[in-house]
Amino acid sequence: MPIIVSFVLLGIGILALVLRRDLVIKLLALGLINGSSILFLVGIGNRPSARAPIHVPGEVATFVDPLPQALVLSAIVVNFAILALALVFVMILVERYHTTDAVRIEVETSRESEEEETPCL
Amino acid sequence: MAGHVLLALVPIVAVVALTQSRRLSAIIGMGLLSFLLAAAYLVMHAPDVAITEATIGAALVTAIYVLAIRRTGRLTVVADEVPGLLAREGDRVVGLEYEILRGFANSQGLDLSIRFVPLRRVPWLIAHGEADIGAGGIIPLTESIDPLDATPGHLDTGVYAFDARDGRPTSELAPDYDGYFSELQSKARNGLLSSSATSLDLARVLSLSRGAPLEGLDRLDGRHGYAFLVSKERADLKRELVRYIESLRHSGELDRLVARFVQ
Amino acid sequence: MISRRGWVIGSVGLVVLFVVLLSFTYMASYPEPGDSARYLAIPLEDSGAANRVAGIYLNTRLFDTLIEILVFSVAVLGVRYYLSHSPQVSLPSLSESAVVRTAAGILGPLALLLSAYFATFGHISPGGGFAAGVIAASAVLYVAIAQGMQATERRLPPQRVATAEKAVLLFLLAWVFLPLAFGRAPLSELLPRGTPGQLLSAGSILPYNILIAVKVFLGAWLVIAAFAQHRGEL
Amino acid sequence: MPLILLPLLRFLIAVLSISIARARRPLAVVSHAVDAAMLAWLAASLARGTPVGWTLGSGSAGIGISMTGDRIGMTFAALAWGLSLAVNVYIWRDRLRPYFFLLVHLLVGACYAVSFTQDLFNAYLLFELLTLVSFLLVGYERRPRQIWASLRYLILSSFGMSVFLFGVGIVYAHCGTLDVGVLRPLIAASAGEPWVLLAAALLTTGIGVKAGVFLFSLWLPAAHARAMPAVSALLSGVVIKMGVLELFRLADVFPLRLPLIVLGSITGILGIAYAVTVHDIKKMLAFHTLSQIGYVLIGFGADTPVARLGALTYAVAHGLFKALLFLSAGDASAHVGSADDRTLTEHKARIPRATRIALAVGVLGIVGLPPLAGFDAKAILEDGLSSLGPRIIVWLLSIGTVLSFAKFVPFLFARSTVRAERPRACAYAWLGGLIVAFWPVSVLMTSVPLCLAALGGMHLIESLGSLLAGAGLYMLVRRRTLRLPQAIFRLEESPLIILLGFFLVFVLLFISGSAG
Repeated sequence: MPIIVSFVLLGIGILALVLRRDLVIKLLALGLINGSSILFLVGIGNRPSARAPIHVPGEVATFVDPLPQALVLSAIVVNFAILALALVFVMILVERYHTTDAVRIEVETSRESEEEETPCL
Repeated sequence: MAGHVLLALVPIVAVVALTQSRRLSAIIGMGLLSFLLAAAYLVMHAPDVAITEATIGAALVTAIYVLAIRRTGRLTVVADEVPGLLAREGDRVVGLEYEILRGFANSQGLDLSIRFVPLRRVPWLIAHGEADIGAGGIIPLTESIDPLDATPGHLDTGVYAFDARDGRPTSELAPDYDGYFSELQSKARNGLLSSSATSLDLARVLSLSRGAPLEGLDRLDGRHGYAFLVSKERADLKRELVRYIESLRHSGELDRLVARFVQ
Repeated sequence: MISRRGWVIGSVGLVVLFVVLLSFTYMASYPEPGDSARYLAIPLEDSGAANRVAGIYLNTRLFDTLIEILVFSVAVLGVRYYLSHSPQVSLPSLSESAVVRTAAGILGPLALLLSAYFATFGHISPGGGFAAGVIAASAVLYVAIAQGMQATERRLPPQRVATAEKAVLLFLLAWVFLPLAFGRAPLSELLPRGTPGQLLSAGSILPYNILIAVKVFLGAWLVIAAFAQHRGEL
Repeated sequence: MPLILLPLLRFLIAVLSISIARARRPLAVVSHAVDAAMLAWLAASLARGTPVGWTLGSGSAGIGISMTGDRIGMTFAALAWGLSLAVNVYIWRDRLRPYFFLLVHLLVGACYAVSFTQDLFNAYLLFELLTLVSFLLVGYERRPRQIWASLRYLILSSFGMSVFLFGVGIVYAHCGTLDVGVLRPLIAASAGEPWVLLAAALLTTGIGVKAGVFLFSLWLPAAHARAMPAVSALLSGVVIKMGVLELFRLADVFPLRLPLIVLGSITGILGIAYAVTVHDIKKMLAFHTLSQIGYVLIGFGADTPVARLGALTYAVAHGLFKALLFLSAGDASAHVGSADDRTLTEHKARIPRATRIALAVGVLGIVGLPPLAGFDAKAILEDGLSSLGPRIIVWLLSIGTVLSFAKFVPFLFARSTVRAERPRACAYAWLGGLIVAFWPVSVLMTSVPLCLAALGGMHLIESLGSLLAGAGLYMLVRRRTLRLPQAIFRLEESPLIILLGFFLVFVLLFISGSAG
C-alpha cells in the first residue's frame, strides 16, 4: 500500500511539475516528488506485525528495519535544504521579473542579451 | 487500518493542493499533506521519521514558504521620511500616513512594506513599477503628473519657499526636496538648508524649526494638500485607496489620527 | 506547435504509463519483507543505542550524517548570501492579535522543553538532534511572533548567530577528527558504549545529538530570520 | 584511512577558509599539498596490487559505509585534484568572497568521496551536496540568467536524485545492502528478474541527470555556459564526471552494456549537432561536454577491459582539455565582452596571447591531433571496441568535433595588444602541459603496451583523416544556418524527456536481458 501510494504521488508530482506554470507550485511539486521517495523508503522497511525499532529493556519483539528510516532522516534534511535555496532563487527572480510564471521568465531571459545584463540587485 | 485510510487520503490531498490557483492554499495543502505523511509514518512504526517529517517537512518548510509569500501579496510603499506623517521611531514606523496605509493594506489583505528613499526617487520608482504607492509629504501641484496619478489630498498644508533662484518661479519647484529628512536636518543645523531645498512643506518646516529657526522662508499662496502617488496604470489601486480615505473621513477616524500625530 | 490540450493529454498519458510500469514491475517481484533486515543482526551493544535508528544514523553511517549537516550548512550560507543582496523590508511587528501573541508566548517555552528532551534522549527514544534543533528554532519563531521580530533579532543578532554556527560546525568536525589523535580512523567511536537504554550510554551519540541540535537550531533560525527580513513580493 | 581523510580534510579546510577568511590562500596551498601526498600513497598501494579499503561501522560485509581506492576511483580523484589545483591558481588574484572558496573546497571534497564510496545511499547524499554546491556556484554572480539556469539545474537534479532514491530503495528491499561490492554477486544471481530491470533503469535515469547524458541532462548547456569560467571548468571537468563514475559503478553491477552504448551514441551525436549550430562559444563548449561524454559511455558500454580503460583515460583527457577550454574561453570573452565567435574574431587582438595559446592547445587536444591528450585517449578507446557500429559512431563524432571547433580557428591567430594575468597563465600552463605531455600520464593510468599500440600508424592516419574531413565539411557548411529545436531545454519539457529516457533505458535493458 505505501509503495503504490508513493508511486502515485511521484506521478502527481511530475504532472504538477510539468503542467503548472507557477514556479512556487513547481517547487511544491518538487517537494511532493521528494516526499514520495521518502514514503517509498519507509514503506519498504515496514512490516505489518513488527514494532518500531526502539529497544525496551526486558522485552523481545520483532522490529521493522531501521536502516531505511535512518537513511530517510538524511533525505528529509537534504530536501529541506534544496527547497530553501530554490525558494530564495525564486524570490530573486520575482524581484527582477515581477512574475512567477516559468514560461514568462523563460521568454524574458532569452530576450535579454548578455551585454545589457546587470547583476540582480 | 488507520494507516491505510491515512495513506489513501494523501494522494487526494496532493491533487487538491496542487490544483489550487492561490499559492497560499496550495502551500497550506502541502503542509497538511506533510502532517498526514508524518501520521502515516507513525503508524508504519517509524517514529523518528514521523518527528522529523512533522518538524521539518510540515512546520519549517511551510513556515518558510509562508514567510516568503506571506498573504497573497505585498503593498510596497516608497516614502521620504517626514516626522508626523511617516517616520521611524526606534524600530517602529509611526505617523498619520503610516496609519492610513496600514489600515488600507489590512483592508485589502495585503502586507505592507515600506522603503525609505529620497523624495526625488519616489516618482521614478512608482513609474517603473518598483513600488505601488508613494508617500511621505508629497504635495502634487496638479492631480496627474504623467505617468503618475495622485489621490485627492488627505490633509491640508502650507508650502514655504526660499527666495527665488535661477529666475524660476518657486511654485514650480515646490515638490522638489532633496534627500532624506536627516540630510535636511543636518543642513538646517548648519544653516545651509536653502542650498539643498527650494521649498518646504508645513510638516517639515515645523519639525526642522525645532532645531534652529529657519530664515528666508515665504509662505506660498494657494491651497496645498498632502497626497499619495500611484501609477496611472493602477487605476483600481487608486480607486480603492481613495475610497478607503473617504471612509476614514466619514467615520471621523481621519480627524482623530490628525489630532494624534500632527497637532 | 502542439496545442495546449494535446500537451496535457500527452504528459498525463506518459506519467500514467510510468506509474503503471513502476507499480507492475515492482509487484511482479515483490520482495519478502524481512529479507533485508540485516542491520538487526548486529548486536545492540555495537552502538549501544536503544534507538536503533539513532545507532545507524550517528554511528554506523555517521559519514552520511556529516554530509547531511554540510548540506544544511551550505543551504544556510546560501540563503544568507543571496538574500543579503535583496532589499530589506522593515516590518513593524509580526504579531497579529493578542490571542496569537499569548498563544505564542505559551507555546515557545513548551517547544524549547520538547527540543531539550529530543536532543538528550534521542539515543533511547524517538527524536534526535535534527528535530530538536528545528523545534528550538520554531520556539524562537513563536517568541518573535509574541515580542516582534526586531526585539528578537536584537537578542539573537544574526551576525553573531552565524559566527556561533560556524564555531559549532568546526567543533563538530574537530570531534570527528579527534580519534585521529588516538591513532584511530576519523569518525570512529571513542567513548564507552554503556548499558543500552540508559541516559549515559551509546558513546558519542549523546554529544553528537546535542551538538547537532545546537547547530541546526542556529542554522534554522538564521534561515527563518533571513526569510522574515527579506520577503519576496511573490 | 587516507580514503576518508581526503574528503574530510577538504571539508575541514572548507569550513576553516570561511571562518578564518584571511588564511584561505595558505589553506588552499596546504590542502593541495596534503592531498597530493595522500593520493600518491594511495596510487602506490594500488600499483602494488592491494587497493586500500576503509569501512565505517562494524566489520561484517555490506553494513556501514565502505570506500575503496580502486582504479576508477583513483583516476577520478586524481582528476579532481588536478582541476582543483588549476582552478585555485586561476582565481588566485580574483576578488572573491571566502564563501566562494568554501564552495570550491566542498565541491572537491565531495568529488573525492564520490570517487571512493561504494555505498549507493552515501553516493546519493554526496550527489545532493554536489548539486547544492554547484547550484550556488553557478548563480554566484547573481545575474538573472545565471539564477534561472541554476534554478532549472536544481529542480531537475533534485527530481533525478529522487528517481535515483527509488532505485536505491528497490535494491535495498531485495538485497538488504547498499554496498556495490556486496551487491554484485547478489544481482548477478537474480539477473533478468523484473526488479533488476526496474532498479537499473531508475538508477541510470537518476544518475543520467547528473552525468551529462543527452536525454537527461538538458539543463547542462545553459548552466555550464552561463556560470563563471572557473565554475564551468570545475562543473564540466569533474562534477559531470562524478555522474559518469557512478554510471561506471552501476555498469559493474547491472547489465547496462546496451543502454550505455545507445545513450552514448545519442548523447554524442545530438551534442555535436547542437554544438555545430551555436555561435556562443561557451554554449558550444557546454554542448561538447555532452558529445564527449558520448565517447566515454560508448567506451565503457563496449565492455572490453581495453575499452573501459580507454573510456577512463578519455574521461580524464576530457576533464583536462574541457577545463582548459572553459578557463581560456571565459577569459577571452571577458576581454572582448562577448562570447560570440564572430565578435571574438572581430576583436581578436584584445585576447591575450597566453589565452590564445591555451585555446589552441585545448582545441588541438579535443580534436585529437597526435600526440595530444584527445588522440591518445581516443586511440586506446578505439582499440577496445570490438564491433563496427560503435567504431563508426566514434569516427563520426571525431569529424563532428573538428567541424564544430573549426569556428575557433579565425580568432586564434592575431597580434595581441594585452597580456594575460600571471595566475591565469600559470593555470593554462599546468593544464596545457598535461594535455601536451599526456602520453606518460596515460601510461600511468593504463599500461605501456596499450599506450604504444595507441601510437600506431592506423590511428595516426585515422586522426589526420578525420581532421581533414571535418575541416572540409566546415568549408562546405559554414555559410548555412541551421536551427534545431530549443524547446527541449525548457523546464516544462525536461521532466517528460527524462521519463522518455527512462522508458528507453527500460526497453533496452529488457531487450539485452532477453537476448542474453
